Order: sequence, then structure tokens, then C-alpha cells
Amino acid sequence: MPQSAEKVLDHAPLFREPEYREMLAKKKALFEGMPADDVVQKTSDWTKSWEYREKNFAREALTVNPAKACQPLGAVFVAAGFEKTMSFVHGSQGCVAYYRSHLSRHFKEPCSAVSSSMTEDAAVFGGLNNMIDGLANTYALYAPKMIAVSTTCMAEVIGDDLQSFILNAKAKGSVPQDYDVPFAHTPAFVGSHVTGYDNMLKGIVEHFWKGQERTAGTAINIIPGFDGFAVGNNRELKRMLDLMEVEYTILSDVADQFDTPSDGEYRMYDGGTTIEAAKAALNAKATLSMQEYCTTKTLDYAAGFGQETASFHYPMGIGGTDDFLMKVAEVTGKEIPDALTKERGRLIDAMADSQAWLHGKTYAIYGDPDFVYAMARFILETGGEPKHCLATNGNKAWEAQMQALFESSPYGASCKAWGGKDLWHLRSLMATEPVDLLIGNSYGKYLERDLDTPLIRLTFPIFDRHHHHRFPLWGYQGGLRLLVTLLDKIFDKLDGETIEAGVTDYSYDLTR
Amino acid sequence: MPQSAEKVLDHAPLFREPEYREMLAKKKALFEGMPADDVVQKTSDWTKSWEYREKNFAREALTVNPAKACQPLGAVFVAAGFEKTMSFVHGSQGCVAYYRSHLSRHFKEPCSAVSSSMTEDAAVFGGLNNMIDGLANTYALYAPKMIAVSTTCMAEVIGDDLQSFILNAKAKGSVPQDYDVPFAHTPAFVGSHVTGYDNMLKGIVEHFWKGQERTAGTAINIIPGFDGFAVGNNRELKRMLDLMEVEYTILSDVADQFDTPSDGEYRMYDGGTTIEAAKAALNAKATLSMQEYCTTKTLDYAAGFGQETASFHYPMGIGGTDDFLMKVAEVTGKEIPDALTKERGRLIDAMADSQAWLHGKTYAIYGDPDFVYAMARFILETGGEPKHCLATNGNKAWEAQMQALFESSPYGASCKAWGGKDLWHLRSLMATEPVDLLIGNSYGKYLERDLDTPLIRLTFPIFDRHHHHRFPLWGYQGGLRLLVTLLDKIFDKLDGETIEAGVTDYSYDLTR
Amino acid sequence: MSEALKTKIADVFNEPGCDKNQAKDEKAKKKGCSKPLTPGAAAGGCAFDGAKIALQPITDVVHLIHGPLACEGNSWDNRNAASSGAKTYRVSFTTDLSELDIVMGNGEKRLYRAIKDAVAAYAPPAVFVYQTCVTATIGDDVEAVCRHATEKLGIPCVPVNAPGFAGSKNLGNKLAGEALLDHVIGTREPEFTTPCDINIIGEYNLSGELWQIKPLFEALGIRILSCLSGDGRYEEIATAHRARVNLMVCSTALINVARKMEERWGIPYFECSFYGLSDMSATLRTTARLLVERGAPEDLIARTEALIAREEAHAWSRIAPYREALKAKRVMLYTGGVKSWSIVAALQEIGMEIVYTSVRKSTEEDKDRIKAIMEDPHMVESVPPREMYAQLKRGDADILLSGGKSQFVALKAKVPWLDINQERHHAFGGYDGMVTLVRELAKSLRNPIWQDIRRPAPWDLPNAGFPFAQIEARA
Amino acid sequence: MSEALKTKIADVFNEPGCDKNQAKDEKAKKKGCSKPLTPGAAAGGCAFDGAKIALQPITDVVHLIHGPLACEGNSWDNRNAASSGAKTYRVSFTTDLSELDIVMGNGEKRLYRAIKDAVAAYAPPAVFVYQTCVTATIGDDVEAVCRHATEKLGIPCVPVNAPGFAGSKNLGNKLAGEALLDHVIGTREPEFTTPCDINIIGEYNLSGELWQIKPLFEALGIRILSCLSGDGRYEEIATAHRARVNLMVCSTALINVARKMEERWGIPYFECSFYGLSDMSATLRTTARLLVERGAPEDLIARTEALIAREEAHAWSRIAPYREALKAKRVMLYTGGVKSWSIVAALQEIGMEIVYTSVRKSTEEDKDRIKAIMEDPHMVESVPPREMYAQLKRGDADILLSGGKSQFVALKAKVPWLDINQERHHAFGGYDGMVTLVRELAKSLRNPIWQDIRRPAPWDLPNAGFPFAQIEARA
Repeated sequence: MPQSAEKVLDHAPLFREPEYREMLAKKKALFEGMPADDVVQKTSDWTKSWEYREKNFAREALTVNPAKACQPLGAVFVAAGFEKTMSFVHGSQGCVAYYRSHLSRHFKEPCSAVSSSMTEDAAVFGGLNNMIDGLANTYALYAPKMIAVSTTCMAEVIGDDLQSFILNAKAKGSVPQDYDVPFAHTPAFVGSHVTGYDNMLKGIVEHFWKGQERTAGTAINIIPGFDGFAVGNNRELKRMLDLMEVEYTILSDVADQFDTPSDGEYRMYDGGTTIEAAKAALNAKATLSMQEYCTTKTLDYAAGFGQETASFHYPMGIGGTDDFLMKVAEVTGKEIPDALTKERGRLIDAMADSQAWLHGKTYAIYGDPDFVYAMARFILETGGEPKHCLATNGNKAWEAQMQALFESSPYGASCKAWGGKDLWHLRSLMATEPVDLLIGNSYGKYLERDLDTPLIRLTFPIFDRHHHHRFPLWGYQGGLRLLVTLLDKIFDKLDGETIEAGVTDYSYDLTR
Repeated sequence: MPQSAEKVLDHAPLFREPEYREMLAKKKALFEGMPADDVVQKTSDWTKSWEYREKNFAREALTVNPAKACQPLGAVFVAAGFEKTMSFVHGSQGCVAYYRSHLSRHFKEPCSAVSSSMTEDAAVFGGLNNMIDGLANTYALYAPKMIAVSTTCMAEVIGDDLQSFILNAKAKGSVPQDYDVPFAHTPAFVGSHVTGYDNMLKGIVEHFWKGQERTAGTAINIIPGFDGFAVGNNRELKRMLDLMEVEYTILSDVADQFDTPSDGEYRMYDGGTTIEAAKAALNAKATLSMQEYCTTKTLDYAAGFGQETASFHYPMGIGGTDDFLMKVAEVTGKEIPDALTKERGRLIDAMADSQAWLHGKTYAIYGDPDFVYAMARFILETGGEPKHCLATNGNKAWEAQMQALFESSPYGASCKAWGGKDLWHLRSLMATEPVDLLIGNSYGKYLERDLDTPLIRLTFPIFDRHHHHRFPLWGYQGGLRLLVTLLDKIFDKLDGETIEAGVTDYSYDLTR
Repeated sequence: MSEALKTKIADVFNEPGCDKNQAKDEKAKKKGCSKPLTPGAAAGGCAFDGAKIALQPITDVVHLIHGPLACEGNSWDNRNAASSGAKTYRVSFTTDLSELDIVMGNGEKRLYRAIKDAVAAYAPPAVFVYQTCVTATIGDDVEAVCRHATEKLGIPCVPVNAPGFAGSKNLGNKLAGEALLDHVIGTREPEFTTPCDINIIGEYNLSGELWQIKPLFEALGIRILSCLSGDGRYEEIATAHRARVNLMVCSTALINVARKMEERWGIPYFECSFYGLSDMSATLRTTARLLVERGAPEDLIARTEALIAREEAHAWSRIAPYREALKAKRVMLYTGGVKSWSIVAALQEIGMEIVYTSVRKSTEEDKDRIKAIMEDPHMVESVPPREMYAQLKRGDADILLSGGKSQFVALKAKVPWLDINQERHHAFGGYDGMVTLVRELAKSLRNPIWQDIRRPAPWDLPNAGFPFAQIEARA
Repeated sequence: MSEALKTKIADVFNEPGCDKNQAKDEKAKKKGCSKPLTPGAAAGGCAFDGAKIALQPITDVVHLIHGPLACEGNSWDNRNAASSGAKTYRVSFTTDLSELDIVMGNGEKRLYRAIKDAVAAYAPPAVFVYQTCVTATIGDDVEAVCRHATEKLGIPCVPVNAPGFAGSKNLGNKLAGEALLDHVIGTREPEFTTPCDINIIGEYNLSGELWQIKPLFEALGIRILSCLSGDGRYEEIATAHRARVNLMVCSTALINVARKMEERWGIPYFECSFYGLSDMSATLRTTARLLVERGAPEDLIARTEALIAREEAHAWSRIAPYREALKAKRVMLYTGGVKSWSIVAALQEIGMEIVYTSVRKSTEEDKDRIKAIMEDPHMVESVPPREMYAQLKRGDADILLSGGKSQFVALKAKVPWLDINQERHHAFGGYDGMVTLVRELAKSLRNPIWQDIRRPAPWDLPNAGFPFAQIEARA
């Protein structure tokens, strides 16, 4: 059978065929409301001026292209990291559809979560009945081992009390009395998905730990935080800890849930922290968090039981990984094995090999606060300048941490952190103070288009590339991948600029 | 200190500044011998015609842009995989400089090899004295544990006999009598680097095995073959075999030699198969070769001792990895662990997620015969068509194997294997029968430029990208990397085609 | 929920154009159109989502979401609705309400300032302001703010009052339609009219499908005066009341708009589809007939027939090579339901068998259509993933056509899948689109990964080909 | 080795322009210029490599390597010599001789056919045919084949008789020069001449360095009639004998060409360098003076001084910001040696200290120059990697400037490194190039990776900061 009888075009090239081009141009030209091309161009140019930047930064009531999501997304994410756990979001049902598709598009895996489907009536009379029916249905339909309850903003505005609702539902027999239903209030109008992660995780450990007696042991807990690269990162984390022969519990491990195989078995749930492990985690010697802003409350809670705690900013690169491993060694008393020392040496070797290509490159970076910190730190390690660092969900404390980081390196002199700003602010920053490369997620592609700055996708969500999250960014191995990702983009760009035969290809070199 | 006082340009953009453009254009215009642009264009167009293709394929005395290297390069590579072994190439000194820089540029690591520095006199009188002095100097200067001797073509043309030369040198005290000096004749005018790999490896095992009695054991030997991704691949190989709890010896393992860390220690030698292991390898139950064309003679030799033997074509993707693991299981009687089954399922899952983007894509592939086979097989697994498959060092037998592969899939119908052809032939093939993507090495970038076909670098040598070889292509994990590499290129291309604001960006989508 | 909104919802539920509604008694009517939601069961989007789906394809206006960041932060720019010009619709605008705003009751003030900021920065022809759960619950009056802003700023501000909890995505579609009826359509006169002006209602130009069929109308001299809302422009839609005929696509979404336009401006409408050769041809035929009835030149009918004959022949010739591969292949169709009957017809045209089709959101009329075209009409309502997995696993179908959410069920069950919903990357509209659909079906069915996905790891085969047992027995 | 080649080599070794040679007695002269090779020690490239380096930058001719695939297969297109036009030089041509060809003595026939194929397919202005070890050993007469082909095909075929075993890379450079002298230079007249025509000899336009200095000459009205061989064209080089002055760059490589051109056509030459501000200025000054001596307008000298003043001032102003960072930094210079004195001067100009400079391939005159400019001239011959590693490891230098082969020694020894040889990606020629060099030096020295590379893993620190011992003791 032939591949095709005649040329059948995908829609990207299809509408560039002459007949379509004409049609589209006509619409543009004829339609009265649409300004002429030169006006459009002029407006576009103006939006890239310093004048516009000032106007843009004067905004206070309007958010344009935000780079953050809401608390319940983080709650759904963290719950997915526990064994056979179903997320139950108390509130209207639409929100959950967003969380599911958001996670599913990024991880290319099905994602389960349900809501209590509150409607108008519930908004007036409270959502107790929805909770009662909802828990019962969830329990019956999806047979989870645990149901983790969080809230959408509607439930928060009307003031539903999860604790009493759940007690009520248990009393009504929705689920057995001793069934695990941890919960957390996660209003979307406070914080962001990283806050929701913290709240839900605290809700879960509180559920298991509250009122228990701690018998301090030697194992440690590690909390990965909200992380689009969790599949690769958590596995790399485990590999490193295994090499160190550390006893550990990962609190919320989504690696297997978001990377199920096609082997003929349908897994609604896969992997995750077991309930037994979550309970036993109380006795850990220490709890370490890979992302400070995902775990403020949870760590405080753990510290209240006498656990040692420490948090990192999404440790990447040499310094980031060093700090993390040192802390693990310090807390557990385990030596760092030669295998890791050798990996470290190899990463440094590779960075030194390639330093001339990275030195002095300038970057804009956006994403969650801990990621941006780590990325900027790695860029500084390569001799690059992370000029614009932006986190829509970053606060003043984060800005101060970033500033301290910048001050630790001569390459940080012209760098600035922007907390609470959105991607439209970033557009102005990049238009007025251009950089060589942009690091962010798929939403950055519009900045790539408008400002002709190559985008490197290194953080959640990534919708327009596949499977990147299956490789780690953490550890020295992850550092190598980071390094190669940056270099590939630099070389691709250089090749692209020098490929024109007879015009620029005097620099289209075989060796770089 | 400021990054720069004023703009200092790298040379790629520098010569595109107006003053330089004018100067370069003037040279082109004024210089009498240079034809006008339209003539150049016409000639260029003509070289892309069917007419030219026929002319081009009628070539028989001229090779243009060959995609192969010579035997001693393979010999130097395989010797580097043995513990503290120095390659000694008997012949003129210039060749060795090429091997060193070739390997060093690809692996971004220093590469040691010496020659006997034959000159005019040696060409007339034979190179015995060069061998005597050379071995003595090598032994003294570099303190190797073993010296592996191969030959350049000059030594072959004058007919130097390595065996007697080495005996002579030992008699003269160049090296101790019991010192290991395996050797192989590796004339460049026969075969290619894969032949040299085979010859030198056979020379080494023969040196250790000849005249020994074999006591069949349970361990197996694995020969990786000449492989630019050896650093990542050999480590992945070992990981898989360790998971299976197989006892094995890798015969020639260059992974550590070509990936030494920067940790303050200078390693002229690192890692590699120990001499004890090479000796003990005689007692293996079986010897498996990852690349048939790298090991024809070596496997025959091993079979002569009663070992089971089997060879693969650089096993990649699902089928390739399946076959390899099944054979290992069959030979050793070990079970394939769940961890690998799960990795397999995950690779299939990822491929299925992305199949719509890969289906029907057409490819040109070139490289060593085993690599091209494996790559074509993987492309067929994705529903793509490996239309032009070319190996300058491929022969008729290889063409037949490729043909059988094509016939095994409905996607192979329009595919053809070209043995003995060069990259200038491939240019004609791609010009007359275009494909979507080109898979090869750095030399492919000229085809990318001339034929506007994106290049994916997946085989030796890669000079213009860094550190790719540190990640595996073998195994299910390597398959995931292969998959992502193809997809990234496809998405990059699509984004590039749809990025023009207001013209093509109606398809510049957030989700792909 | 404001009284105004309650009234509006009641009005929409009472929609006489909706056949589903007509069959109900008064009590049921009051309860509303959408099926009651099951708390604790996975469900689809909300009314807000539905409103955005219906309106976001209007490319040149600012779509401003009034609420906490969540509604927009999780979802902006998540559909591939194509634009031939303005890109404003792809920019995400939200008031990003904080706890303080809510507690202090600052919502309305913040909204007004946000509108002002957006107008200053973008100078759009209009601003669409979307109500959300929180702002509805705390009683922010978006209608009043929009009135005020329109007056003060001199630019139309259109309130879209469809907070999530009001109901389903489908209800949201309709409420969006109401916003257009109340604030946009009829507010402007076209520069000129022709006897062949039409509107298309309920077509969103996903992956450019509107563009696939537009040339067909243009070839016949039929002008698309406006499209609701694919590749739409504000001023264009404002003139929609001057069209001679309304083409109602994907009926359940905006049926209220078509019916009310008939009521207010006497524009006849008919339900149609652009999917499949027969349906596309029927659409062209009916359009021509209705236009002629309303005064278009008589020869339009003959020219339409000629076009249909030519296009169908051309399409069939391109479909032919794939027929063998698709013949008797069993399809499971699980879409939002809106296009079910049309897709069913299309698939049957090329000789495929329909295992079942979902009618989750279909009207009774839709269902009747399906019954009319299928010999043995299997219609299903919502199917939980686990059940669908079981069906696919036991081999009930050769391929699943669905939206992205069921994709992974098919993949885990090792069955080919083709995206038929909003995230698809191919345009399936009109004659060309049918050829594309056929090609994509053939590609999906034939992809070799399905072989790999179906066969277990070779070492898990019953006869794994090497004697583990023996080896172990010997050891 | 053919008699002709032996004579040629003897002739080259006897080069009176080579000061190194002049100092030797007859016996030593006969032994040749290059140091005797040590079998079993790592060594550099061969004569063939040297010939190709010297000639491959001629962009519009076919460079055809006669031999087994090896010589070309391992090495094609391995230098970044830039072209403003033709790209033929980047295509690899070889006869790819097989065992059968060798045994059957088919080499010459095959070569002729290959020339024919290449001419037919490329229509180049000339074909350069390179002899290799094997074809020289089996006695293929490339000169005869080239004569025959030139006659038959009507296109100049130039034999380059420099088989690898003939000697070093440096000898290969000179033999390449002989091929140009014997077969190319003087075979064509330029369309016109000017009193300001010059040739540049020994400049390969790596990374476009020729282009950096060409505008300087053009600004003065000086025409570069030809360059050997950077961005060269065959026909251009054929007219080189009409220049008024030859600029001899990187002296040892092609001194025979400069001297013989003086002998044959009376063209004076002088050795010069484009590296560093002073040397660049001196080169311009001497060129102007010599041209004026030979009849160029007198004002050339004043114009040259004005240009120098302007360019030096501009360069210094751009260098200023880096001075502090580079001041007193210790450089170890390990290049092929050819540019040593020039680079030494350049580095001293910006205040750096030279730890040592290699003079492996330098002439006595080069060494005298170094002695003249360095207070305490440290010159070294070849340094084995292990020794260099030890020097760097103990902190003898702050940075190593060398070719790619020593790169890894520096990196493993944790010392910054800058590429100064043929693989460099920056152009360091002229005034602009000096600014680039300074910038690259500053970048390399300041790169933070050197801190990482120098400090051990934190857990290997003497005071690792956590009490392993105590913990273990307690456990």
C-alpha cells in the first residue's frame, strides 16, 4: 500500500499553499477592524521599548501570562506520590479537569483526580453532602488505599470545614472509620501550586503522625517537591542514595505513577510512598527537602517532632549537588562513595571542556522559585550571566536569596530577580535588555517567537516536547544533561546562523 | 570588571558586519576566475539532478567524502579498551597524529598512541630498527602494562613481519621477554576501521589464548565493537548485565579511558579490561559481539576453542535489545529481571505516546554497517522509512542483510542499502529522492546545508557537539534517548517552520 | 449567584431550540439540561471552561478572567484555535485575585483597574470579562463593572457571566452565546451586504478547519459574514445579524444563539456538519437552497451541485488507496458527543464498522440521526476508563477515536488511538479534511508500535524459546 | 622515493633563506632540517599533512589524495580555513586505493581516471594531486600522471610530491611551496598591476584572520595580489610573481617560496606577523616603506602612520578594561612555535608574564627575536604531556596557550587553557584580533569552572565539615 496517493499535507504546511495564503491575506486586508501591517509592526515595536516597559511594570491590577498555577494542582501532584492514593478536590468540578489535563499533557500519562462537584446549591448551603456522596463514590469507583482531600477556592470562600466534613462523611459510612482521608485547605487565591504541595503534604504527614510518639531512628526522609522532572529526578535521587547506602523514605514519590509501562496491565496507581513508610517516616533522623518553597510548613511540622530538617533549592549542578550530598553525609554519617566522586569529576571535566562556549552567555530564567535559584546557580558555574530571573510565585524573601546568590559571583553583577512578575513583564525585560538564551517551559515559546531568543525547556509544564522529564536534572549525571542541553542549543543556534551557503557558511565548521 | 568595553564579536557574526560583507563580496565579484552567482547556482542545481546522480554513480576511480576511516584507527580504539595499554603503530608517524586527534576531538579526552616513526630509510631497508627502538622508548616513556602493535600501510607495502620483529626486539631487550606485545597487521588499503578493530582484538586474544587449554566456565565475554558512544553504551551494558546477575568480561572496554574525571589526578590510562580478565576470557561459556562487522575473525577464533558465539548489529530499540537480552538469558540461563521488563514497557509506552509524530517520516542514514542496520531497524519500529541506508564500509553481504530487514516491514518497501558508496553519492540520493531527516555524524552537516535536511548526530565522529557520547543509545534506556533525539529534531523543525509571526504561526502551538 | 444569572440559566434551560429540553416536563426543565454531576467521579470541565472555549477563538479582543489566578493559570492557551491575524486571544489576562482582595471586597475595583490597564496596553476593540466561582460567590457584579468601564473607557466591555459552579461546559457554551446576543451581535452594521451572506455558528477553527471549508463557500460566491467564533473578530461578529442564513455546527453548544437570531432578525438556521463527504455536501446543498429561497441567484444551486460533484470525486480518488486498509476495521468513537452522528456517517462511508459511539452530550435529535444511519446503533453514555480499558483489552475495537483524556487508556490497552478532539494536530474539515482523517486512521492502524505494544516481552512468551526450566533443573 | 623527490628534498634542506640551515655543516645539512624522529614517542604530523595544510586553503581547486583511503578518510576538512567563495576545498577527494590496485600496480591508471572524474564533475580551475606513503613506496609517478592529465584534459594538474614518510609537517609545507613554484606561480599574468601590489605568504585565513587584516591594507590602497594560501584562488596565485613585495608570515613554513620568488622575479620579502599591536604596526610600516622604495607614492608612509596611530589608539581603548585582570598573569605558551615571538610580544604588551615559550619549530632567528623581547627568555623544546602536567599542577602558570592536543593536559591539571592553534574559533589577527585575544584570555582566566576544578570534592577536604570519625566512633 502506498504511503499516500498524492501529497497530503499536515496543517502546518497546508495553509501555506498559495490558495490558502491568499484567502488568509484577504481576510486580514478586507476586514475593517484590523489595522494595517505597518501599524501592527509599529505597535509591536512600541511594546518592546523602554517606555512600554515602564508602563508595563506600573501594572498592578492585571496579570498577563502568569507563570504559576494554583494550590490544588500542587496538592494533586503530591498526593499522586503516595501508594494508591486518589486526590479528591472539594469544590466545583471544572478545576479538577484542568489539573488532570495539565499533568497528563506534561507527563504523557493518564492522571486521576476527582472533585466533589459542588454546584450553586452547595455554594449556598455548604458542600457537606457533596463530601459525603463524593467520598463514597470515590471509594467505590476507584478503590484507592487512601483519599487525599484538598479544596478549590469556592469551597474556601464559603468556608467549608474539611475536618468536620470528613468526620461527618465517615459517620455516614462513606468510607470506613479507620480509612485514611488526610486533608488540606488549599485556596487558590493564596500562594501557588508550591504552597498547595506543602499544605497537602503537611496534611498527609499530620494525618499519620499526629499524636504518635517518635522513636528517633537512623533513616532520613526526603521530599522532592513539585517537579516536572520528577520521573528522572526521583530515580536519580534514589540511585545516589543507594550508592551511599543510606536508609531513606521519599515522601511523595511520583516517579512510577507518572511513568507506567505499556505491558498489558492497566495501572490506575503505580509506585509511590507506602502508607507504612509514611507512618514510619515519623521516626526518621531528619527530613530533607529538595525545594524550600514547597515545604516550609511541612518541615516546621517535622521539626516539631524533633527531627533535623534542611531544605535545598532544587539542587542542580556541582555546588547544588555537593551541598545536598554533604548534608546527607552529615546527617547519616555515611561516606560519599568513590563512584559519586568520579561522577563529580567527570561533570567538572565536561564543563571545563566546553567552558569557552558557555562563558559570558546571558540568560533569562523563569519558573518556580527553587528551580530558578538552582538554574541561576548552575549558569553562574558555567561563567554565564542569569540576567533576568523571574518567578511569578516568588516573594521578597526569594528575591533576597537570589540577590545573595548573584553577589557570590562576579557574573551576578548585572543580574536581577523579579518576584511576583509575569511573563509579560519578562517580555519587556527581554525586549529592552536582550539575552542570548531563555530557560523556562513551553509557555516560553511565545517569548522565543517575539524576541528571537532560543528557548530551552527545563521546567514544568512541557507540552510541546515529549519525554524530557524521563531524564534527570539532579545530581552530577543530571548536571551533564543540563550542560549538554545548553550546549546543544548554543551549537544549534550557531549552525543555524552560519548555514547559509555562500553567505555565512565560512563559519559553518566541522569542529566546534 | 565589565564583560566587555564595547561589543566584541565572535568571528561568526563578525564577518557579517557591513564593512566585511562588502570586502568579501568584492573579492567574489572582482576575481576573474570565479563564476557569477547565477552560474554557481545553476551548477549547484545541476548537481542535484537525476542526470548528475547517474553520472555520480558511474564514478569508479574516485571517492568523494568517504564515511569510513582506516584499520589502524580501529586497532588504536580497541587497544585503548585494555588496562594500561599503549597503541604502537608500526609505520610512518603522521598517521598516528590523525588517530589521536580524531578520537580526542570526538571524546573530548586526551588520546595516546605512538608510532615507530618510519622514514625513507626504513621504507627501503625495513623497519626492524624502528620497532626495536620504538618499543624500548614506549616502554620507558609511558610505562604501559601492554603494548599493542598495529601497522600503517607503508609497513604493509614493504612487507614488515611483526611477529619476527617483536621477537627480535625482545631479544634485543627493548622490552622484557615475558612482556605482553600482541600485534596485528592492519593495512589501511583493506577494509576499514571496523576491520582493524577485529584484527587487533583477535591479535590480543590470540596473544593470551594461543596454546592455552580452555576450561569452559559460566561467564560470558562481550565485545562492544568500534563505537563512538562507547562511554554511555558500555556503562549501560554493564548496568543491564549486572541487573541480570550475569558474570561477564567486556573485551575492550574504553568507557573509562575516554571519560576520565577532572579530579587532580592525571590518568594516561584509566579503566579497561585487565590482562587477567583477558586471559581468563578463554574459559568463557560464550562470546557475544555487539557488532558483527567488528568481530568476524575474533568470533571465529573464539569458536575454534569451543566457545558459543553470536553477534548482533549494534542492538538498539525494542527488537534489538530484546534479541540481545534473550541471547544473554539463553546462554547464561539467567532470568531477565522485572526491572528490565518494566524499562521495556516504558520505552514502548513512550513510543506509542509519540507515534503520530514519527509515523511515515523518511530518513537517510549513514555510518558503519552495524550502526546503520540498528538505526534502520529502530526507524522501522517507529513507523518511519529508512529510505537511503549507506555504509562506505558496507559490502554485498551487508546489503543483503539490510534488504532482508526492509522486507520484514511494510515500511521497508521503498528503502535501499548502499554499500561502498560515499557521502557524495548520498548527496545525489537525497537531492533526487528527498527525505525528512538525516542520521549520521558531524560530516553530515554539509548535506544538511546543501539539501536543507535536518541532521541528527548519532554516530562517530561527532566533532561539533559536545558530550553526546556520554549517554547510552543501547538498551531500553538508550532507546528512550534515541526516541527523544528524533522527536526533538522533528519538533524543533516544526517550530522553526511555524514561528514567523503573522505568517506561519497559526500552527505555532503550545501543545504538540 | 446573581438573580440575573439565575434568570439567564433558566432561560437557557428553557431553550425551545433544544429538542432534548422539549421532551422534558416542567420540573425536569427547571432542573436543567446537563446531567446531574456525580461527586467523587471524574468529570469534565465547568461552565467557565465552556464559555472560554466558545469565545476565546475571537482573536482580537482581550479575554480577561476575573478571579484568582487558578482558573487562568492552569489553562491559558490550551487549544489550537488558529488565527489569520490578531494574536491577542493567546495572551492570558487575569485579575489574579488574592485573599486580601476577597476579604476586603476589592474585587470589583481591581477588575475595573485591570480592564483599564488592558485597554491602555492593548487598545483592543473590546474586552470580554469572565466571571468565576469565587467572584460570583462573593457577589462581584461583573455586569455593572463592565457597564461602567464601557462608559468610562469608550470601549465595549462584555460580561461573560458563566462561573464554573453554574454547571457544565455545555451550559457555559450557551451562556457565552447569551453574552454575544446581549452585548455584541447587532451592535454594528456591515459596510455592505450580499444576498449570499451567511454566519457559521459553533465552529472554532481548531487546527484551521474553518479555513478548509471557507474556500468551498467562496468558490460559490457565498460570503461568511461572521463565524462564531473561529478566527473571529469583534466587529465582524457585531454585524452577524445581517446574514441571510445561519449554519449551526455542533448543535448543542450554541443552539440558543441560532434560535434567538431567528427570533430577533428572522435568520433561518439549520444544523449541519463539515465532517465526512456526504455531510459536507449536504451542508453546501442546504445552504444554497436556503439562500436561494431568501433571494440569492437561482443558479447557485446548479453551481453548488457542480462543485460537490467535482470535490467528491477528487476526494474519493484520494481516499481509494486507503480503503482496503480501513475496510471493516472496528472503531470505537468516544468524543464529547457533539460530532458523533457526523463522524459516524463519515466513518461508515469509508467502510469502517462502528463498535459504539458515545452520546454523552448528544441531543435526542442527534441520537435519532445516529439511529437513522447505523444499522445496529450502539450508543453509550459515559464510560469509565477502567471499563473502556477492559473493552479495548479484550479486543472489542481496532482503534479508538477520542479526546486526549482517553488516549492513555487506549495506549495502556495496546490499541491504536486517534485524536478527534480539540487537541488534534490535523484539520479534518470538508473534503480535504476527510482525506486527512482517512490517512491518519490508516497511519494509526498500521503503525508498527502496535505490534510491539501487543506482544509481551519475548521472555514472557509461553514458549520463550529458551529452556529456563531445564537449565534450572540441571543447575 | 623517486630521485626527483630526493633532489627536491635536498634542495629544500639547503634553503639559504633558512637561517637554521645556514648554521649547519654540510653533513648536518644533508641530514635535513627537521629533528630526527624518536620511534615510540608521540609525534606530530607528516609531510603529507604539512603539504595539505599549506595548500588546502586554496578554495577553488580539487585536492585529490592519491593513496589508500586512510590519509584522507581520517582527516578531511579538519581545519577552519575560511572561504569567501568556492567551497571545493572542503570536499574530500581520494583514489581510495585497494589492495588489488596495489598488487596489480593499477595506481597510476586509477589516479588518471580519478582526475578525469573529478574534472568532469567539478570543472575546477586546477587539480592538486597529493602523493602518499603507499603510492610513493610502490613507485607511482604522480608527476608523470599529472603531466599526462594536464595535456589530455586541458586543465592544470599539479603534483604535490610530499609523501608522509618524507619527513615532518614542516618539510611538507616547503614541498607544497615547491609545487606552487614549479607549477603555478608565474603561469599567468594579472589583468593589471599597481605599484602597491603585495603577496602574503604563509597565512591560511584560519577563522578568517586574513579578513581581519585585509581592510587595513585596502584602507591604504595596498592590493593583496595573492595570498598563499588563505582564501586563495588558483588563478590568483598564478599571478603572484607580479607583486612588488612579499610579506612572509610564519616564516619557517614557506620561506623557500619567498626566497625563490626574490631570486626569480626580484620581489623583496620580509618576515612579519599580524599578531599583537606592535608587530601589526611594524608589518604595515615595513610594507609601506618597501613599496615606496619600489615606486609607490611617497605619501603612503604618512598615511600608514596615521592609520597605525588611529588603530592602535582604538585597540588600546578597548583593551583597557581587561588590563587589570591580565596584569602579571603567567602564561605558558606552547604552540607549533611558528608564532612564538609574535605572540610573546603581544602578551607582554598587555602586561602578562611569559613562563616559557616553546621553540620546537622556531628558527634561530625566531629565537633571537624572543631573546630580544623577553627579559629572561625561557625557551623550551618539546615538552611531554606528563611533564607539562606536572608543571601546571604545581602552579607554574595561570594559563596555557596551546593547540588542541595539550588542551586536556591543562584541563586535567586544572589550569585555564586557550586555543591558539588551527582549531581556534576566534580570529586573533590585526588590531581587532588582539582585542579578541585579550578578551578571550580574560574570559578563560576568569571562568568560574576553574574554581570548581581546583577545589576537591568538599568531602575530600581536610576538614570536611562533618564529623565522620565521631559518628563512626559513636556507632
